[in-house]
Amino acid sequence: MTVSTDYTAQEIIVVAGAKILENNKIVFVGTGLPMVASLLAKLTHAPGLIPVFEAGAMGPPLKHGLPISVGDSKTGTGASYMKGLNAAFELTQRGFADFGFIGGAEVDMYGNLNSTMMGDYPDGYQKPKVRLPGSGGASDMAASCERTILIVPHDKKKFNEKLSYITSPGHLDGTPGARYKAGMQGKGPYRLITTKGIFDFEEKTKRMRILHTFPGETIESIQAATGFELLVAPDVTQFAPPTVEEVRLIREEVDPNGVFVKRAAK
Amino acid sequence: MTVSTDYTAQEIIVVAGAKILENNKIVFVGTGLPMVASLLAKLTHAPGLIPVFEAGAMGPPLKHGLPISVGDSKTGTGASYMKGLNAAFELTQRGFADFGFIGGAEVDMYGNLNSTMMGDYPDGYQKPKVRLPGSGGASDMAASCERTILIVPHDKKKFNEKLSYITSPGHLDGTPGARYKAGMQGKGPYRLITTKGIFDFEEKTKRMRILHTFPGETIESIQAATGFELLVAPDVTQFAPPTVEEVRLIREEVDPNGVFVKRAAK
Amino acid sequence: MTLKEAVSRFVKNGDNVGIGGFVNLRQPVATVHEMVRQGFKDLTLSFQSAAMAPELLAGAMMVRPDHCSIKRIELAYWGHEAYGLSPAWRYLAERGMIEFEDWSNYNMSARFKAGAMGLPFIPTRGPLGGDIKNTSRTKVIDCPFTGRPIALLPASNPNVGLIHVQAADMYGNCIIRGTDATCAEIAMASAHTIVTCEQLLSHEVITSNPKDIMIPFPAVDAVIQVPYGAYPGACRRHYYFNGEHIREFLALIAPMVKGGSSDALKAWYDENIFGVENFDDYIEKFSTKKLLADQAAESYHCERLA
Amino acid sequence: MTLKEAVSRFVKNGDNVGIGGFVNLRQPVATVHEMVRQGFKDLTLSFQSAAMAPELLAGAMMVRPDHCSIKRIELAYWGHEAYGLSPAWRYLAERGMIEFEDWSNYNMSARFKAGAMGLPFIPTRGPLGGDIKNTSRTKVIDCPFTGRPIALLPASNPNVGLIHVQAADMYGNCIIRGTDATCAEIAMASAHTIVTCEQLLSHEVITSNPKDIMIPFPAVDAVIQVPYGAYPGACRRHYYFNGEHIREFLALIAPMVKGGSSDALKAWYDENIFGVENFDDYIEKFSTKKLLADQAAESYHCERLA
Repeated sequence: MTVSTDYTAQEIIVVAGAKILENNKIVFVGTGLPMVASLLAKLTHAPGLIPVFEAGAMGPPLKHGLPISVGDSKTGTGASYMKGLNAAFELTQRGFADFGFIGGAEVDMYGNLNSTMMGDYPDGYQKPKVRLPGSGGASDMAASCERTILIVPHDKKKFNEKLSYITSPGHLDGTPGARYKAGMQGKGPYRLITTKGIFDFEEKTKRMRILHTFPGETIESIQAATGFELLVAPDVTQFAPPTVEEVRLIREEVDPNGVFVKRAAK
Repeated sequence: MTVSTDYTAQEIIVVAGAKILENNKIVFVGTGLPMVASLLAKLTHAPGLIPVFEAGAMGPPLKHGLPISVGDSKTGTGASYMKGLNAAFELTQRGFADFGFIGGAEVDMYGNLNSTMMGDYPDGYQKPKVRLPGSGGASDMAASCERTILIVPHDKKKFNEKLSYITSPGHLDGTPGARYKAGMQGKGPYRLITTKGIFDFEEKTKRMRILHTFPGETIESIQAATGFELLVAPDVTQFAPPTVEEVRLIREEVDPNGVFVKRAAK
Repeated sequence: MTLKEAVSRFVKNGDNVGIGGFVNLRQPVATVHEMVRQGFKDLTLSFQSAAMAPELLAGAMMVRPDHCSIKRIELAYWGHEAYGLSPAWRYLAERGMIEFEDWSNYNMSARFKAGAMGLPFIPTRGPLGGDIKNTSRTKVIDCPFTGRPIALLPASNPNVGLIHVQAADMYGNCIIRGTDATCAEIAMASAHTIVTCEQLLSHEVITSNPKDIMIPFPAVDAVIQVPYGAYPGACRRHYYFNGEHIREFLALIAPMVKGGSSDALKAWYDENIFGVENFDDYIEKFSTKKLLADQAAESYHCERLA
Repeated sequence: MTLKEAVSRFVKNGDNVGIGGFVNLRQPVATVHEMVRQGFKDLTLSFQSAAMAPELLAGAMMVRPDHCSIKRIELAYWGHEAYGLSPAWRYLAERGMIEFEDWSNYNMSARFKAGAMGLPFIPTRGPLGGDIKNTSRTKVIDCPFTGRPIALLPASNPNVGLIHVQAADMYGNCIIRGTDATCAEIAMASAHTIVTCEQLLSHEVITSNPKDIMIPFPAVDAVIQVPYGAYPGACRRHYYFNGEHIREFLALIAPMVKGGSSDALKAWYDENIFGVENFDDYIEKFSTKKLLADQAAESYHCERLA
């Protein structure tokens, strides 16, 4: 398969996200790039992937294309279930979601995410430096899905030792059983996809670990763009660049209007 | 209106029950005679009565006649809401039911009802002398409806100082605010209809009080059939016997098959 | 998968069995017949209001205790409304042959709902005031927000849920007509769920109006088409109660409450359950006239073209 | 009752207002326009994820603080998904102009559900682990059944709920197509509920399939037919998002986050809300071609004959 030479940072994230998803699994899909990645997965190796959208729909075939919103009418047509938010989250809290696919504006080494505020916490909570949209359903997915897949654009200012606010808990402080002790369910962050590579969380310490570098990046370049010390997997490999066909699918079939994947060339 | 001369004990209960119901109110209807009384009310003075059946239906026109069960398909046709048991009881717990209409096998002077067991409680709970069907939804109606209407056939063995088991709480021990203190909602038992008369619960003491005697009964005859001391309202009147038309409605339109109202003449 | 295989695979001795439907509406009668045929030991039954399903299981225990036994019941109501009390309930309870835990309809429905929601408990007001809170595992706490008493009920998560619905696809997406009763909650709460349905249809038809789907496929382990699967109980859009048959069955058990013989009841089980291969053979014993009359009654008051 | 009368009667200064829909789906846009026209003081807004409804209310506060003011927001998410962040949210929050309490989508939905159920609180797992439990009124307790931590969230019972639905009858029985979002819960939880609907139909039609009714009449105080009442948001079976218009409106607010002028935004309110009599006049400003295109887009992916 021919390798693409003009894929964008968002496009490689989407391809990586799609590849991590497994066929016939239930994935609770957050808005934005997770929706794009899930649709790409359905069109490629995982036609039986079962997306859940927090507004209520489970398992739509998505044959009318990419939803603009997780409450989009496109998520409803042909769905196997469609009640409302409570039903979607109850199903997740019950343990039916294999994956949760979420983003955040800031991440720490244990995969905790912030999508609430930047600034001085707790004193400045009511007058943040930058007010972000808020949790949406991300913190619920974080607390109840079996495994979560995180997407955060790689940027030293966003990869911090200490978050301004923990919106969506990951491995908390990394101590053994921390999630269980806090009352949560599921194994927590499974993979993190950034603009520079793919990461997992090392079994014992639950610390972020480089697994694959994206083309053009090295362990060193990634560490240099990260505000804490990264672990390095014993067998770090380069993630294959998207193929021409994958990029075509994204641009022509998955997100032809550039709703979430911007059109600017890399 | 001509007075009936051959009405039965069940028929006067049904007429009394119907008359207590008010037009355009929401009544949570237990199985059996409450269903018959509610349908009679709808066919006479309360066409806008809104029955709720615990299996899920609210506000059906009941134009196909008397349901055999509160889960009967007849309750569903034309209903304004029909989810399931949780939805019906949540609506009640939220405070939407003006009346709850329930029966029991045993009652005390505070309108507490037993429909669980006869025998030695608590020691004999797991091996009762007579095992009754159980609460069904009665205890939920008792805890959450604004006012409850009780039906208990009058019998000295069923009107006791102390119940074998309190299934559906009424005014508890009659102390001021007892229901509120226990965490319940609503004003509790409003009327009791028996085979001998109609009773309310005196404002201060919450004790059962004779309000109307049925034809052929006196305050004395009723007291004699009751296992505790009854209060007597200052203006006890005789309840008018059912009219020929009311009895005809019951026998020909409301319960033509004698599902709940037995056909034996008085 | 056949119903025989589903019961053999998913119902184990000692299981807590959640029973769907409400009184004699959409009770999982066919599945219960199959359980009796295969035998069961030490079951716990969990339901809000049930009728023929526990009656058939308990009746089997009364005639063949070596083959069928119930250990415990968590319930709100066991009876048949217009068709009378449950004689099997009286028989077993008054002889101290089973443990039981009384709840209300809302209590049991809310307990299944807590289980369906993945929660360990749910608050309700229902059991406050009376004795249910004293004879059950209810915990009454002072609400941390209002200071007033509120009851916490433990979730019910049966090992297996038994549900009968109008229509489903092969994946287990279920459409329920008329009241849902507490079927979706039981299916979601249970570790396994066996669904019988009147109609098994294509995924495309079942999902043509997604909001009609009351139980989604991840909650279901086996789907078997069994027409009349809730009979002699009722099933909206399909058939109304066969009250005569229910009364006749109860009349076989009733004498045993007062010490009468089990012969007639035993003969019923031998003829209708042990003596047949499957539920279709049992339905075959009814006259077509009667089956059509019960369909006609339902279609009359359901007011819907087939 | 007109929408003008309903807003005047049921929305009071200082009220906690529950907002239905989800992000830009079925937001009560027409009702919000009317609220802005009439003015409001010291509102608390409660919602899970909302977009145009709070944006229009907040924008009004930014241009006419004397006429419109929000005091507090209880929310999970305020933004427009594909159409971008909410500039009004940033403007008000970063300047410390309003109080707020962060929750998650499930937290807020569950809080409305508790309110709808008549309960003072509901347990959930959602806020455990992170900071939401620290900045909200969440109480974490040890579950009395399992011993593990569980969060209790206080019920939300707004003074008035604002809901837009596809169809209703004059009594307030509402049919919702596509996701219910959390609309039924908000309607049931609120002391009063104002419903706007695309279609106002006879009671007989609305109740022809009772299971389609998602909000029953006792939960509703006013029903007003307002076609396009959620526009430029989407409404299943009726119209898809008008993203262009949403983006244009956000672009008028965005410069103010960085201290820019309010003139353009003020002009928008003067033209589209203060300068018109009612929502129909606002919809009249859109070209028929665009309205029909948004209908066509919805009917294409909704796959249903009108």
